[in-house]
Amino acid sequence: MDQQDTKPHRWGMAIDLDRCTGCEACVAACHAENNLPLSTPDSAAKGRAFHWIRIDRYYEGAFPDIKVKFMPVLCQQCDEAPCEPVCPVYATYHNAEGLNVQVYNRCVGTRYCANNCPYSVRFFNWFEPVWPEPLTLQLNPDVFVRPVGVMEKCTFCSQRIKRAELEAKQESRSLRDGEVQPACVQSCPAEAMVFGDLNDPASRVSRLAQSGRATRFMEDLGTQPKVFYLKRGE
Amino acid sequence: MLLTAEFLTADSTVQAVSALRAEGFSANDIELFSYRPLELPEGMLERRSHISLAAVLGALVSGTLTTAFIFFTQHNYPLVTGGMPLVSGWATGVVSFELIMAGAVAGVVLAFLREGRLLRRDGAPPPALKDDSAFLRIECPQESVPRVVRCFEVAGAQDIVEETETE
Amino acid sequence: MTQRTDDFEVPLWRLGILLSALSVAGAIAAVQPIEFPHNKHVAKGLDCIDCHITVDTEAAAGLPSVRKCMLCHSKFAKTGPGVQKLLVYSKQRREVPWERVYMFEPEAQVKFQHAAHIWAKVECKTCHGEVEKMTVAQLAVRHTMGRCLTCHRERHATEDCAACHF
Amino acid sequence: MERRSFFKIIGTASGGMLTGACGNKARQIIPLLVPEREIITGAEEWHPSVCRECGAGCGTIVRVMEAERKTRQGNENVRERIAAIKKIEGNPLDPVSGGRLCARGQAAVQALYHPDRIRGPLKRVGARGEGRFEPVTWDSALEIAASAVKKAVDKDPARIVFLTRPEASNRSAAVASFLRALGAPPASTTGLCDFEIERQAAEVVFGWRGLPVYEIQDADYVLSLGADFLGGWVSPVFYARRFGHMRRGRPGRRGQLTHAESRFSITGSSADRWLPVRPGGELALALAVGYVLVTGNLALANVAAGLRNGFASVDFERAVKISGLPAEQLRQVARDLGRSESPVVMAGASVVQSNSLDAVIAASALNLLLGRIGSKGGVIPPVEASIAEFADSRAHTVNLLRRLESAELVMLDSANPVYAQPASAKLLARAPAIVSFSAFIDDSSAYADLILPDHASLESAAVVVPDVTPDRALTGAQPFVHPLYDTRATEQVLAELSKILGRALKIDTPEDAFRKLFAGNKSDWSDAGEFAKYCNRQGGWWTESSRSAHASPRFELPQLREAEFQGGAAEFPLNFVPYPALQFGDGSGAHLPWLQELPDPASSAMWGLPVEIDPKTASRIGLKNGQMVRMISPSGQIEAPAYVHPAAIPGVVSMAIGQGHTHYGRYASEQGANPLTIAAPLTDPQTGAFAFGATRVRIEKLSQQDRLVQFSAVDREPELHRR
Amino acid sequence: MATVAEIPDPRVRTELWRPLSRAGSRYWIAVTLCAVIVAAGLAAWGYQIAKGLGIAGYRRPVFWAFYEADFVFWIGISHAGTLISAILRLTHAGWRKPVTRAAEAITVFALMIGAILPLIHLGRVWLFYWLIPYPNTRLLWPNFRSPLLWDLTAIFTYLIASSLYLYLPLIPDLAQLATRSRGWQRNLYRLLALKWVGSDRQWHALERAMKLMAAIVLAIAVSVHTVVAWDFAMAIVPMWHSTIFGPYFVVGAIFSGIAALVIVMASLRRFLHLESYLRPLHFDNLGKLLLLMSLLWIYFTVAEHLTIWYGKQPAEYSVFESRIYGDFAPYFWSMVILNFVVPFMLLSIRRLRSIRTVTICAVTVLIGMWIERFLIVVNALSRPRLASAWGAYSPTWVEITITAASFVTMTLLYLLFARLFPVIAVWEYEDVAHG
Repeated sequence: MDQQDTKPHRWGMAIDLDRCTGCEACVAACHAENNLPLSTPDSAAKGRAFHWIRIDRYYEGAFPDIKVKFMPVLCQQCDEAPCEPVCPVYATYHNAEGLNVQVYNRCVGTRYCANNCPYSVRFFNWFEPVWPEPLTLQLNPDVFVRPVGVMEKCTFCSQRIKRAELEAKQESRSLRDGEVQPACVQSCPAEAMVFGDLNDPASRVSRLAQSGRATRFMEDLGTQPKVFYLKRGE
Repeated sequence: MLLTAEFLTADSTVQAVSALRAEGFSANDIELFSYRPLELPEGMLERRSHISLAAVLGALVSGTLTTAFIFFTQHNYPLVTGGMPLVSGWATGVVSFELIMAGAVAGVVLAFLREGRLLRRDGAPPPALKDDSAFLRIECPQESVPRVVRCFEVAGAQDIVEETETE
Repeated sequence: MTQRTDDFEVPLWRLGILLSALSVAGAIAAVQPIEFPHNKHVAKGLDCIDCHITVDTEAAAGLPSVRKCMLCHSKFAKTGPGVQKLLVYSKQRREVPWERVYMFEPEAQVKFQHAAHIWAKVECKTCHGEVEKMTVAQLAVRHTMGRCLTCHRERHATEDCAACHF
Repeated sequence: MERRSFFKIIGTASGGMLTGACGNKARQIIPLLVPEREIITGAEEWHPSVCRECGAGCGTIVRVMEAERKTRQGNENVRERIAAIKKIEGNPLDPVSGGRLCARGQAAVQALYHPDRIRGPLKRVGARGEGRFEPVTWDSALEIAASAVKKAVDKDPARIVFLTRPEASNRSAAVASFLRALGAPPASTTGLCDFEIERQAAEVVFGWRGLPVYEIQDADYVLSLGADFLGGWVSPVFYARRFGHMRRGRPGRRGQLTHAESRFSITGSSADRWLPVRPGGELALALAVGYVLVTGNLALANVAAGLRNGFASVDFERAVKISGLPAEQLRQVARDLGRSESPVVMAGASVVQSNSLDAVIAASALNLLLGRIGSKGGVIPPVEASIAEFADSRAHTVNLLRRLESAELVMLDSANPVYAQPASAKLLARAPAIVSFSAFIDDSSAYADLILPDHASLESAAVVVPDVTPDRALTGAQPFVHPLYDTRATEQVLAELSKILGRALKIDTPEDAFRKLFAGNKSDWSDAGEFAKYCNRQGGWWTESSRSAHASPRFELPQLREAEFQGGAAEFPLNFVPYPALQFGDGSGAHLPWLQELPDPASSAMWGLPVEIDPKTASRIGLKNGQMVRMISPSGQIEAPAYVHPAAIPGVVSMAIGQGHTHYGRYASEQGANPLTIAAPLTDPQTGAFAFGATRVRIEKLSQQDRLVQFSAVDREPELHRR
Repeated sequence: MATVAEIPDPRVRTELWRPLSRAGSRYWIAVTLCAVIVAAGLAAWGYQIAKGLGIAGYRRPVFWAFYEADFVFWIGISHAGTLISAILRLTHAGWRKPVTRAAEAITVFALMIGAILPLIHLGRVWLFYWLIPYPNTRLLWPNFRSPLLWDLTAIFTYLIASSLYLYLPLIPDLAQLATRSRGWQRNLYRLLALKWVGSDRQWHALERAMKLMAAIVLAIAVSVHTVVAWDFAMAIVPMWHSTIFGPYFVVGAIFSGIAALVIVMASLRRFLHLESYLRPLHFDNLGKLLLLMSLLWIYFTVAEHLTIWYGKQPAEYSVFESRIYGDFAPYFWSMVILNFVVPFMLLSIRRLRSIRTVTICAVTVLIGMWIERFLIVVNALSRPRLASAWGAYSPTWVEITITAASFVTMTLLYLLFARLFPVIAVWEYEDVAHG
């Protein structure tokens, strides 16, 4: 049993746009894992649907040789996150493991962080979420149901990271690469998404991050996102 | 001995004051009561005022307090901010500026209240003000009373009242 | 039978506890349906983990089901007022409605990991007081964030908000 | 401090008296039952299961944790700690899902805890199609059902119609034996999304029984002709995984994908080159490519002469005109096919046209030309079923409307004919007796006289032979969650019915199915019982299996012909292409809220599907994105919001199938429009499959305001930069 | 040099103090009406707390809308009071005398309303005390790097400074009033007048204090509205993150402040019959100031929009385009007309500048400035960088009720103030009776 790893993890993700088919299995998996509130036709029309990860479409060219690029967008857990300095109560901050944590019970709901996020990946609980009985039985006990008036966003499934870390600690070993997988990465049929520790150069995500095809979304804003998109095509 | 005289016009008051000053009475023995601020020629009744000093003092005090407060919270008040810096340069600047200004305002107001003796007023009760007249009061030893009375009459005082200080 | 948070409506008196919790309130004796004597059981050689079985594996410490109590109480120690009540519950196949003594407010959204603390060799009494001397468990130690943090600081444990609120 | 306490503070503060911990209001303590089996709070268990949402039969693992449920026992509110399913994920050991799952698989958990699930047997009170029922007990329900079946058997067993899903499982075996016991014809499907055309074509071209397996992960050039394999054709997760591997799985090699479909589908958007073929032009395209292969001697030398002459005699010019693609593009595709090392042609009909069978046959034949049968990266035969009995009992498509006309008794098991072929609604209304085993009151079971509700798929035992699997597979699941309501598994109900009718019926549990498998491999297990336990724990049994890759072509190439369309070109100028949406399939997934609010892969629309129109047609009738339009076809008209799809083929209007249910739970009822209502009731002659793509429509603009709810609509960007 | 000899006729004092003694029935009708609307606003807020922010029109990506626009608007209005009275006091402008107290009163009341609005826009307002750095057992602290907390400190300081700036010159008046009123008003005035006896020492101290306070309040006022502007400028939202937001907001603040002042002066003049005290001269000067600020405002607006139009950065340009050509165009162009074209037409020609026209311009400017704040907040948010997250916002009755209630609260506070305290400082006025 190797001794426990000393260097803290720095979680990151690589999404291979050449593999992504835009089938939105990740969107459904995220709903299943993180107790996202159900939207209704009315609340969706008012722009209040919750999708912590969404697939953006960028069309290039015109019919007949038109192409579309699918772009899964989720919280990029930026190292220089614009949403962190503006929160007046430290409800969102950057923890040692490189995650941009949203502390639900600390948030007072000024929503400044959502304005400042260039990726528009933050969602606000305008109402108390409600699930008609017996759908509440499906709620994941590892994840808190956010009350009304609180901001929420993708957490890289911090509950799965926490559970894996506790298991590794119990067996006093370090986390293996690929042992922790957020719900979206786990469910992606085309295996386009890879999650891992960027501090560990041997991990698959680090190798993909250094590959020639890797770029980062709106990197010029200086947010230093931690999701690497691998270019589509040759 | 306290002498109070009532004057109907601003000029007579000014004449009386200049006469008293000519007689060599010091400025802080003389006090003028009126419903409206009377403009006196320069140096006639100069009142040393420390309000601007108080303002600067207030600003300095609140400035040091704020920075001390910030360093105290930064270093030994163990705050849980998830490793985020508690304070950054610019933000401290803005917040300190505001609190310094608050300190200055506090300084000014406190100095005003103290100098105007608006909170605690000892000594003889002020004369009952009338709408359109001013009262001049002077505190002088017994022997110089006649000289003061003469100055008042020359300036045209209406009625002069003598009181003994009731300590 | 541990968490009954979802049906725990916020009545006025609970709010009173909430406020008095902020003040230095003495130990509030929780009124339990059965006067369970911890001291007697410990005296018999039982250890905490024998009834709270999942304390070293899961986040929740777990409370024994009435079935476990009946393992012994159906064979010996069948007398005594408490045991009679226990038999009633067991016959109706109903769990004993234990009153929660230690609880973080639901709004605090704290995920307390018993297991992690047991692995870190934290004694039960640091947080729950001398339960083996008590009959019914009393609120001996007020679980405030300040107390948790100071202890975490002493032992150089994590201060990451996501450690408890995630 | 919580919001309600804030109000209380204001209340009490104004009341002046904040008393703290006194006035111990008697809190009503709800008793808690002792759970049957030990459930540890916070611990998670993973149980293998199988996903029944579509025919693919992906193996899944299900996360079970503790949850608390309030029920009434007698006259008392009682709480019980039950094992509840929290999430479904792919079973890493299963060759079909490989640990992955599509959106429908993930959302299946909502079907288990759906608020509108039927909670006990129901008897119809209102008129047919109204959907008003009253609860009855199981005994009386079974009595009524038995009498209905007896009456139908006495009259004419041949006129009993049993509609079920196209699946080879222990249930299909039970249904088959039940119908055999009654002397009734075998079960059939609704004819929508059951891929009968692909099966028939494989039979004709290769002589294989079942769907061919395309080894695209080893291919370096894939031409998919009409098969939207990434978007809901046959086995989306299986082919998506292989597509991912084809693209970036092999260091240094990147497979090319060319997709030909009459719509910019998901496969079209992931392809390197999309061939916008005219609706019904797939046959022409296949024959044209075959012609170029043969005449440009790119095909294999030892191709059967009949086949070679067949392709050689194709009228290339006319084929090019019918396909609507430039000739040079067809030649280029043929050249790529000929020159690439391991090409493969995936033939399918996601959108069924009247000539789809011929098109699939011609496209499959291209594989013969290129000699790709059984070779690496080519097409391999379907593995012979692990349990023959299951495979034989698979329901086949037969002309639904003709069968229903003379139906004496209609039995519905997870089939929704009224939605799949709306024309069948009239026939159902006339049917003497209808019994439904559906778990929800959907469009068809609203017509049923009696509903004997089935368990939710996650509550019932299931053993499934997946449609498309590389090795011999049998995926199974033990029930590991207590049924929530007073429902019974359909197999068990059929067994009880047959018992009442005096005919014994043997139902296979997963245990028995795995024991049958044991015969095949005695090697490393001592007895069948232990082997079955192992399979149950694993979630199924999968073995490598070699198989004879010979193909005995005994067919002659179909003639080039255009597809017929209902509606004249003058009065109905636009082609109408309804297509099975990835998230709703044939409409059976519409009742799940997660799928309703899932942004549609094509238009990112939520809670309602738009009709996709190309920018030129839209601007011609002055239509802006999101406005309501009415589509009129010879068979009816529907209204839906318009989505100006930048990549739609001019003159071809497409709409996803899934919305427009009259009854299907609170999330799907009266939501959106069902495109199949205006699809012409044409069927494919040989297979009886519903040719829902063979319709022409006319479009009228309705309202001005934007009624389309899109989550992330990007097509506005081009307008932005025009200025 | 005014001499005490020409004791001004008692009419001046009686007229200025007439509203304090009795209040007509029309006054009470107005007060109750305003109170009803304010109650409606509070009820709407209560309903929003109970139900959640969803009942307002907020959505993703427009997370800030009416309440934040109102907040900037009311903090803007508050600047006119102090700025004008402070500047005029520092420059010894004679004509300021009757204007200062009314202006200071506007400041204090507008600030009160402006300070409540951030509470209304909070998602969980019952936890607002977490924004205040109070020592707590949980060792938690507000994040002073957030512009929202700069707002908190700035508005807190500004509220205290401007209330004191209003209160100090009130003391002499209250001392005189104490002798002339009866009952509870007497006790109130005596309490507030502290130990004022009219000694020249006190006059001298008051004079010195007000001079210094004017300078400090001026500095605070400018800093407050810059900080409010930095709420937006610090964010990297396109068309928020621009360097001229600080001065642009300060100019906007003075501009809308003067307009508010003109409206208040006009209404005081009409309802309290202060025609002889608020003479056309005052309105003429205020009109000139309004024109000056209008020009400054259009200068800043053009500066901002021209640079964005010329640069054509895609992110900024999409917001610009929606503002100039797109769905926000009607608001933008009506704003430009209301804020620049109307004042410029009416005020630049001397002959046209009368009390009526200045008031009309003031009303249009106020409306225009509210639209400007609404545009800045909502337009930039509705077009974030990613086109996939664009979204159109539309208010609901809750926001409209609360915005209306904020205007009516201002009138209600002003009605009560005019009833309790003299709107024009008697001692200040007589000091220059013939100036």
